[in-house]
Amino acid sequence: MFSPITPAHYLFVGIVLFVTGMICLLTKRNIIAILIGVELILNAANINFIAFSSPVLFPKRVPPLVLDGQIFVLFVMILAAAEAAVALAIALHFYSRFGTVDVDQGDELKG
Amino acid sequence: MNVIPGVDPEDFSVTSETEVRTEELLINMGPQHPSTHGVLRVVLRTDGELVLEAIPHIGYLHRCAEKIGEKVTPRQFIPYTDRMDYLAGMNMNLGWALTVEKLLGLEVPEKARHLRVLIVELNRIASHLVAAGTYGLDLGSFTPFVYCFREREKILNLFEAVCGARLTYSYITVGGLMADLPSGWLDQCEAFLDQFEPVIDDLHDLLSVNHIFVKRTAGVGVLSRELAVDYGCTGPVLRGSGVDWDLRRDGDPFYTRMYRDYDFEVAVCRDGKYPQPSPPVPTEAVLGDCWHRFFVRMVEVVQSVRLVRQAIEKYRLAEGDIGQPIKLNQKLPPGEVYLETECPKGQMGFMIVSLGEAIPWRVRARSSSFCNLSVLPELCRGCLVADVPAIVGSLDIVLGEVDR
Amino acid sequence: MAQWLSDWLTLSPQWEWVAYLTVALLQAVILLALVMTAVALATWAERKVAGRIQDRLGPTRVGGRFGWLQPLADGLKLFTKEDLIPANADAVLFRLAPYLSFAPVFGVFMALPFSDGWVAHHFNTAAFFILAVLGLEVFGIILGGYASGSKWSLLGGMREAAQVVSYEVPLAFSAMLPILLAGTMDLVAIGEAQRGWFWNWFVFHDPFTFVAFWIYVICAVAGTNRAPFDLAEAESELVAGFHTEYSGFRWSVFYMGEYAAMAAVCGLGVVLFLGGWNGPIPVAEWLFGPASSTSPIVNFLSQLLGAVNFIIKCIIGVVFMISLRWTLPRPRIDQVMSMCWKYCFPLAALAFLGATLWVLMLPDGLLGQGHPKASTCEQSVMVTVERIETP
Amino acid sequence: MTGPDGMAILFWLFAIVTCGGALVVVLSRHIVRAAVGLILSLFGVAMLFLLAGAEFVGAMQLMIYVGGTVVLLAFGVMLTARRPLLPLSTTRDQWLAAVLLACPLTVILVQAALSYAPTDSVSAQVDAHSGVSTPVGMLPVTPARLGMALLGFSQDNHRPDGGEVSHGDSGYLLPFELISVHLLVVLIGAAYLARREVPSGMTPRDNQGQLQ
Amino acid sequence: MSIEEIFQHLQEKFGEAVRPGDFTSIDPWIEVGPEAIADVCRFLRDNPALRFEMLHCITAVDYLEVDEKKAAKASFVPHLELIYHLSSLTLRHRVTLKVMLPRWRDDHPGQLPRVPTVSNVWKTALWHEREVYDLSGVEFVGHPDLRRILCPEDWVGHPLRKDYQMPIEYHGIRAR
Repeated sequence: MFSPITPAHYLFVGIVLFVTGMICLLTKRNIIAILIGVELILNAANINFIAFSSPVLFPKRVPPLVLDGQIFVLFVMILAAAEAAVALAIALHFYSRFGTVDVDQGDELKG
Repeated sequence: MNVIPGVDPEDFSVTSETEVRTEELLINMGPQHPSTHGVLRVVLRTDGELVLEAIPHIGYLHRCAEKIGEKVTPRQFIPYTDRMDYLAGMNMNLGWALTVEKLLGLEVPEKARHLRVLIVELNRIASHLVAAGTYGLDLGSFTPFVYCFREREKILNLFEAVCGARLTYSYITVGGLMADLPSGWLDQCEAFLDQFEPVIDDLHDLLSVNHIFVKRTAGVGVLSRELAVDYGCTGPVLRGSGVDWDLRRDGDPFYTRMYRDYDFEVAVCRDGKYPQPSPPVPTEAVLGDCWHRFFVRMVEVVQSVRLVRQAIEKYRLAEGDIGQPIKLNQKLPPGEVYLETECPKGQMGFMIVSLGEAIPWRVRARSSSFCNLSVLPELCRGCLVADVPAIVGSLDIVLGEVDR
Repeated sequence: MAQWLSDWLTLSPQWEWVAYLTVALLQAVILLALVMTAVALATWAERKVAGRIQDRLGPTRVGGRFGWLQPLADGLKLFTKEDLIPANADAVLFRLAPYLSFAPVFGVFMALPFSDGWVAHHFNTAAFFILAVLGLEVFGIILGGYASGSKWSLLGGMREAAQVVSYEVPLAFSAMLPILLAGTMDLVAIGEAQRGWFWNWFVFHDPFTFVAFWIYVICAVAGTNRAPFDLAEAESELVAGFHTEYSGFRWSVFYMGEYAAMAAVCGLGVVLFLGGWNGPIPVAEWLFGPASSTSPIVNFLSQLLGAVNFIIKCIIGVVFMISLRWTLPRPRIDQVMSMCWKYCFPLAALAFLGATLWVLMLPDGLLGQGHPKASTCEQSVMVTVERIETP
Repeated sequence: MTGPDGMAILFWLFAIVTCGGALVVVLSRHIVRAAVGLILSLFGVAMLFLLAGAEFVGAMQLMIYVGGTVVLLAFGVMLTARRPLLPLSTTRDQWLAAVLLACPLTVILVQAALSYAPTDSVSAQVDAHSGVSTPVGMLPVTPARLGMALLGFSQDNHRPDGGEVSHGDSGYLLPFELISVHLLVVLIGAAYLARREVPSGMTPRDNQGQLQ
Repeated sequence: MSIEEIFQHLQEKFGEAVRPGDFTSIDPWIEVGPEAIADVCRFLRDNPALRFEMLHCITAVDYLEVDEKKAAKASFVPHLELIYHLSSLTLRHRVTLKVMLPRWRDDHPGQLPRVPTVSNVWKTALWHEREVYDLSGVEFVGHPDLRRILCPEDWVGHPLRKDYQMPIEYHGIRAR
C-alpha cells in the first residue's frame, strides 16, 4: 500500500525542518529560541547527508558514499553541541548584564 | 507556596532592605516541610543552591502556655509542661516540679530522687535517639531512624508501664512522683540497657563514622564558642562548641543536689577527645560544627545509660517512699523563683512569680530550643540549600518548646 | 513473524502493512508487560528489602504471607488518587513530563538482549543506543520540575540536569571498556565474548575493567537518580524535588520510570561486565553443546537458561541498588558533582587507557590462558591496515 | 523492522513526529514548549537516521543532541527565566518578514527535491521481501569503520574489489583533529564566558562553579 | 561572687542608676534604672571580675489587678517588671536584674513603655526582646528587628498583659 521510501522523502522532511528553523530564527527574539532555530536548520542539513549516504536508500550503489555522509553528520553534531555551549554561555552573560534574554534589548556595543 | 492569613508570602520586610539580585530566589521552607522538625518556617534567600540569608519564622505551634500558667495551679500546669518538649516530657515535668519545690522549699525523699534521675535520664536517651534518628533522615538515611525509634519504643514501653502514657507522662510531680514502679520493672529496664548498649555502636557505624555522613556534617554550620554563648545556646549545642558546661554539674544547687552522689562525665570534646567509649573524632570535623553537635548527643546517651544503671542500684537500696504530691490547690508562698534544668535539648528554665495565692501570678518558660534556634540565621549564611536541614537537624529543636 | 501472520491471514500484498502493524503493536505490548512486571517486582523488592534492612517485615498482608500483591494494591491506590495540577503549572507540559520520563526507559528494553537470541531488535550499536536513550529520561524530570511552577521542583529539576548530564560522561567511559575488549558495540556479541567460566566475564578481565565496573555501578546509581544520589527529589531538602506537585497516576509514572531505569542499567551492566546470559559455570555448553544447536527445543531451552541467568543477575543488581538506598546518607550536590568530575571521570579515563594497554601488552592475559574475543578490536585494526597496505 | 511496508510505516510515523515537533517550535509561545518541540523533532530525526541505516549516527544524535544539547538549552531556559513560563512575544512585522522569506525558500527547495532524480534508489524495490540486503562486498557501517575512518583508515577510498586506492588520502584525520582543537577552544571559551562573580560578602566555597 | 559584691561593683560604676533589690529572697536581685540597663549589662559582660557571658532569659511581669475590688487591696502599684537572668560560665555565678517600667509610656494607654535594647550586648536578646515585645508590650529602643515573633504579624494587643482582651475573631476564625 505504501510506496517505498526514497531519498526524496527524506529531502522533504529536511525542507520542513529547514523552513521552520528559518522562521523560528526570524520571528523569535529570545536568544535561546534563536538557538533552537539554528539547531533545526543544522538538523535539516544532517537529514540530507544521511539520506544521500544511506545504504538502505541506495542499496546498489558502488562505491557507497556511506562514510562521508555519516562522518560529516557527526562533525555537525559535535560542532552544534559546542555551539550550544558557547551560545548558552553568551546567553547567561547577556542575561546577567541586561537582565533579559531579548536580543533586541541588548543592542549597545560596549565592552 | 503556602498562603498564610495576613502575610504576603513574597513580602519580607527584612529582605526588602537589600537589593534582590536577578538570580536570587526566595524560597519558603516550611511550615510544612519534611525536615523542619515541625511547623518551623524558614525563608531562604538563595542564589542557585547558595543560601544568602535564612530567616526563621516561628509561632505556628504557640499554645499560650505562659498565659495558661496564670490561670491554673502548679500541679494543674504539669500536663502543659509535657507538651512543651513533647519528646522529653519527663524532663519538662521535672523542671517544673523542681521550680515549684524551690519556691516551696521542699525536698523530696531519697527514693523519689533516685527514681527521678532514673526516669529523666531514660527520657534523655529517648530524646537523643529521636534526635539522632531524625538527623539521619535529614541527611537522607532512613534506616538509622527506624533503629532509633525501635529503641525508643522500648523506653516508651517502660514509661507506659510506669505511668500509663507514652508521650505526655505528667509522671514527675511537685513533691515527688505520681506512682512507684511496678514490680519487675527494674529488671526489664536493666535488660533493655544491656540490649541497648551494642545498638549505640550500630548507630555510630551507620552515622557518626559513616564517610558520607561525616562529609555532610563536618565543617558545616560551625558555631564558635563565643557565638554559642552570645546566642544563649545551651545543652548539646553549647557543648558541641566545646564549652564544658552541664547544669547537672554546674547548675543551681537546688538542681545539682539531685545528682550529688552520681558519677558521670560531661559530654564535651576535651583536647580533641570525647569521654570514652566513643569512636575517634574524624579529622575533618571542626569544633562547633554539625558533626560535633550530633556526636555530643551520642556520647550523652552513653553517659545517661551509666546514670540509669547507678540510679537503679541506688533506688534499690533507698529507704522510704517516693514522696507525697502537694495538694492541688496548695497556696504558694509569695516570691519569685527561677530554675533551669538540663533537658535533652538544652537548659529549660521555669520562672514563677507568686503573690501568695494557689495560682501563680506569672509563669515563664525559658525554652532551650528557642534560643538554640535563634542562631540559625548565623549558621545558614553562605551555606548550601542541602545544608539547611543538616543545620536545623543538628540544633535538634522541638517546635512545641520553641513556640510553647 | 509478520510474514507468517500475513500468510496465515492470506492478506493481499497491499494490506501486508496491517500485519506489520499488528505484530509491532503486539511486540510493544509484550515488552511493556515485561517492563511493568519488572517494575512491580522492583517496588515489591524495594519494600521488602527495606523492611528487612530496617528490622521489620515489610508488606505481609496483600497477597499472602509475603505481600506479593502489594504492588497491585499500591497501583490501585495511586490510580484512584486525585490528579492535581497546580494553578501555577503549565498544564500541558505538566501532563507530558511523566510520559517523557518513562518512554525512553521503555525504549531501552527494545535493544537489551535477554539471551543470545532473545532481543527485540538487534542493533549493531546497541550498547551505545541504550546509553543514549537512558540519557533522555532526564528531560522528563527537568520538564516536570520546571512545569510544576514550584520553586522546590525547579531546584530539583536543575539538580537533576546538572547531575545526570555530568554522570553520563563517566558512565559512557566505563561502558566503553567492554566495548573495547569485545571490539563491537553489539550487545549480543559482547555477551558472547564472555562465554565460559566466570573468569571470562569482563569484570574479571583485568584490574582496569574491575575498577571500571565499580565506576559503572556508581554512575548507574547516579544516572538513574537513585539514593544516595537522589538529589533531584531529596525529600529532606527539596520536599520531593521535581515531583513535589505530582500525585496519583502521574507520580506513579515517574516511579515506573525510575524502577524501569534501575532494571535497564542493571541489564546493561550485566551484559557489559557480568557475562550477560552466561552463567558462572558453563552449564549450558555442557548440556546443550555449542550455541549453533540444531534442534529448536534444545535451542529454546538454552535460550531460556540464558534468560534466567540474565534475570537473576539483574535481580541481584537491583537488590544491591535497593540496599544502597536504605543504608547510605545522601551526599550534598556539590559533593556529588565533585565526585563525578574529580574521581569518577579521571578514574574511568585511566581505566580506559589501562585496559587498552593491557590488551596490547598482554593479549593472552596474565596467565597466558587467553581471552576468547578480547583481541577482536586489534584484529580489525590489523585487517584494515592490511587492506590499506595491499593495493 | 524489516520490509518496505514496515519501513514506510515507521518513516511516516517519525516524519510526522519530526515535522510536528518543528511546527511546535515555531508556533509555541513559551520557550520551554519550544524546547519540548525541539526534543520531539530531534528524536524523530534520530529515528529517521536509524531507519536509513545509520545506527551509530542515530544513537549519537540521541546522546549528543537530545541528551546533551537540548538539556543544555533547557538549563539555559531555567537559568534565565525570571518567572516560570515566560511567554515569547513576536511582532507582526517579524512574522511578515519570516513568511516573505520562507515562502520562496520553500518553493525553491521543493523544486530542487522534486527535480532530484533518484538514480538507483528505485532498485530498493527489488529486494522487497528479503528486507534490506547488504550488497556483496559492502561491509555494514559499524562504529568500528567510522572510528577507523576518523583515524585515517577510510574504506571508502578502496573499491570493495580491492581496486584502486587514492594515495595520500588520510581519511578524515585532519577534520577530526581540527574538531578536537575546536572543542577545546570552545570548552575554554564557554567556561570563561559563563564564569560568574561570587556574590559580595560571601566566601567562595569549594566547587561553587559547578553548581551552575 | 555573691550578690552583694556584684552590687558593689555596679554601685561604684553606676551610682544611683542601680538600687539594691531584695538580697534575701530565693533568687536575689538588683534593680536597675530603665535608661541604664544597656550600659549595666555591657559592664556586667565586659568587666573581667564579673564576666556575665550569658543572658538566660528576659521576663516581663505585668502587675495590674483587673478586678476592681481586689485592686484596692493589692500589694503593688500597677507597673511592668523586666527580669534579666544572667550567668557567667567562666566564673560560675548568677545574677538577676530587674527593671521597673510604667505600664504605659507617659500613662497614655497604647503607648508602649520604652527601654534600651540589650541585643547588642547579647545576641540572644534579639529573640527574647521580640518575645517580650510581642507578648507583654515593651518597646526595646535600638532593637534591629522588633517584630512579633510568636503571634501573627497582624495580631492586635499583647496577650500577657493582665488587661488583655482576646479578639472576637481573627481572619474569620472565632477566637472567643
